Amino acid sequence: MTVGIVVVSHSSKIAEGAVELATQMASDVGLVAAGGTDDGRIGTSFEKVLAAVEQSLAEAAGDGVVVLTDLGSAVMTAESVKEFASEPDAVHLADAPLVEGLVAAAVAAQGGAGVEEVRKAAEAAGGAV
Amino acid sequence: MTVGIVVVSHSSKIAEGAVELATQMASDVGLVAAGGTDDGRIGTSFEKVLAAVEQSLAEAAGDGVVVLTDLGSAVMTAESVKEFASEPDAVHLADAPLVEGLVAAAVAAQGGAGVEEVRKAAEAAGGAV
Amino acid sequence: MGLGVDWAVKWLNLSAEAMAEHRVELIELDRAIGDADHGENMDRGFQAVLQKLNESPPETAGAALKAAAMALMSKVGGAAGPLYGTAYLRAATSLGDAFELDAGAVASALAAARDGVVARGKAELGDKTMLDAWTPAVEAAQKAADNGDDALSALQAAAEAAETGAAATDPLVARKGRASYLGERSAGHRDPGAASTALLLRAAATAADGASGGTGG
Amino acid sequence: MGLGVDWAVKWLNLSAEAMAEHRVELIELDRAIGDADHGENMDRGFQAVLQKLNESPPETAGAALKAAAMALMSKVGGAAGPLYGTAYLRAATSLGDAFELDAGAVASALAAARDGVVARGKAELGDKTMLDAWTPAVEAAQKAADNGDDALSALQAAAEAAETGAAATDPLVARKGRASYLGERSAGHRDPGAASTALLLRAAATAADGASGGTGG
Ligand SMILES: Nc1ncnc2c1ncn2[C@@H]1O[C@H](COP(=O)(O)OP(=O)(O)O)[C@@H](O)[C@H]1O
Ligand SMILES: Nc1ncnc2c1ncn2[C@@H]1O[C@H](COP(=O)(O)OP(=O)(O)O)[C@@H](O)[C@H]1O
Ligand SMILES: [Mg+2]
Ligand SMILES: [Mg+2]
Ligand SMILES: [Mg+2]
Ligand SMILES: [Mg+2]
Repeated sequence: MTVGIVVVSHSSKIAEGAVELATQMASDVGLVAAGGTDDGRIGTSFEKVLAAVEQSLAEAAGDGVVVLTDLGSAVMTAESVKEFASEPDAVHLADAPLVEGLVAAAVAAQGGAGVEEVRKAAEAAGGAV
Repeated sequence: MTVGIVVVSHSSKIAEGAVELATQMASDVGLVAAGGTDDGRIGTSFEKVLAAVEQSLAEAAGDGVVVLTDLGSAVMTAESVKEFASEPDAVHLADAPLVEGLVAAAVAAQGGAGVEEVRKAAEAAGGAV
Repeated sequence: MGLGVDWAVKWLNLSAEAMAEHRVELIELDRAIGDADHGENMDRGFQAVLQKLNESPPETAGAALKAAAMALMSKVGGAAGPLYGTAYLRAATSLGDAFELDAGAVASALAAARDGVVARGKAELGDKTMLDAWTPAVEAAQKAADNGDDALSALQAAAEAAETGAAATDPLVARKGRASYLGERSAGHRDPGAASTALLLRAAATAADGASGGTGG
Repeated sequence: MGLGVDWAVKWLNLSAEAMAEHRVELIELDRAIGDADHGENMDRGFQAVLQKLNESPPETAGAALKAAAMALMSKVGGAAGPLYGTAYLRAATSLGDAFELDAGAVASALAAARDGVVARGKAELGDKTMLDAWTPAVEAAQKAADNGDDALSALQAAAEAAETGAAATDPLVARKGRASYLGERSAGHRDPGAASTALLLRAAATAADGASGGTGG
């Protein structure tokens, strides 16, 4: 089992591309993209994010989920979803740059790190390595 | 005229999505996506990035270009391109998170900021606002 | 005579009308200091509210606001989604199962909504956000309730205060939300979220004007 | 008898063969501590080198390396692209228009390549990168040249040193490149770029073994 990671972006392309990029370095980690609105616009979707978080919680089977976000409204959506999630305490929001943080978090999760460690790996990601 | 911005990502989806996202807040700024390899794999392409930088230099008409990158190999590709560009001194690499930095940079450019100011706006972008 | 579910449903219907009518105006406000989608976001959100209310008609004002909260949370797609979603949810919780709302209940519900906006967005007064419309509205409603005015008066006072509060965002520099990216350049523009809050609270007052009161138990 | 353009072209052809042959091996090394594409990247890059050499056959070793540099820069798609691109470009500049290269010229070209890797990647010795293969190779070639050995011997010494240097990356913790994301977990694996550098320098030595020398002026 590994920690699950959910990628919340205003853009479905960004979320999907980031998951593809991180998967290269962390092929065993469950990475779920939740980008754009329900109707394909730029924005965030509470329902998409909730579904992604629930999928990730189920896959992580108790190991917890780290959520990465891009802009402020994605953070607010993710925080709302956390409150509605089946296991709110297992959902950890990372205050990290989306793409760079995701790669760092995914590599940490691939290495078997716990949920707090994965979140910290994301938050420590700064400029490009 | 405004400063031009080039988005270098390992993923064409990330680069395109980031440009779409930033365009919403900076519709008059020339934002050029340069993501993925020539043959559509995950990676960076010297030729794509060089073409994007030259297009951006031409559109910026002397105002300069800021280049945002995701991971380290994108930085190296961008630095190589800078050396080969027609106006190397007009090409400014930002050490910034790709998505978050792009939005900040694009908004600064939309407001008429100069190239150094745009780069600094990108580099100052941290967590989601 | 207090306000009931009919008022709440009428409020939400008038809100949807207001969002459709002011869609372009809110988009233009958001274009100046944001991403030009607030009118679109709010219009879509309230269309979803209407659909939800039609699908399962609520029995109480609280139930109506809860249904609205969930629809807004899901369908707005921007910061306003979680913000109004949380606000309406908190207001619904504040109203509970009450069938008739007096001025005090209305003022408490508005205060709960405002607290929801703060909890979700962590903005402070003067940050040039919707909070700058909610806060004076809550104060005005509370004052009316304290004066012994009726629910209609409380909502009218709230609407007027929200309109004044929204207008007062014009000179402010944004410190939260997308507009904060613009720094000083955000001054000289009205905050779109404050403008939509004023419209929504005006709709609440209009719905109360001549409202038939509670449905009884 | 020194080395000339025939050697350089043969080197690049043998390099392409080696990258094709060791493609999966380099991918597996990169899978352990990177993104599993180094073999693919290098194979594609050297296929592009061959195509470029076929399209316009070079007249000097320097021209051959310059063409290779541009192809690698363009087609590798990973960190190795700008790194080897810059390395080969600097080596080409070091060789200049020379038609015959002695051990000293070879050692200088390798040093220039190594400096290119440093300029582009800012790694230090021991960071578990290709630099850990280039640096001992440069030192060995320089020593051979200082001893008065011929170019073949210098390249053989360089190849052997690069192989030893690549193997010596196994226990290191990566401090540059993608593998640095893994921290301590990067130890116990060979750096893919150091491995490819060793293969490329072995190809250089093999190409020199029995090489026909310069084309004359
Ligand atoms: N942190 C916050 N706290 C309170 N209100 C906020 C905050 N962030 C944004 N807002 C409000 O949201 C409005 C923008 O809503 P909208 O355009 O739907 O969202 P987005 O910025 O995601 O496109 C702003 O005008 C502001 O009133
Ligand atoms: N900053 C650097 N300096 C020197 N060599 C580096 C640096 N970054 C990466 N490398 C080398 O590049 C190799 C990886 O190449 P490759 O897989 O093609 O690139 P990527 O990491 O972009 O997928 C590493 O094994 C390492 O030898
Ligand atoms: Mg908006
Ligand atoms: Mg928006
Ligand atoms: Mg690789
Ligand atoms: Mg790669």
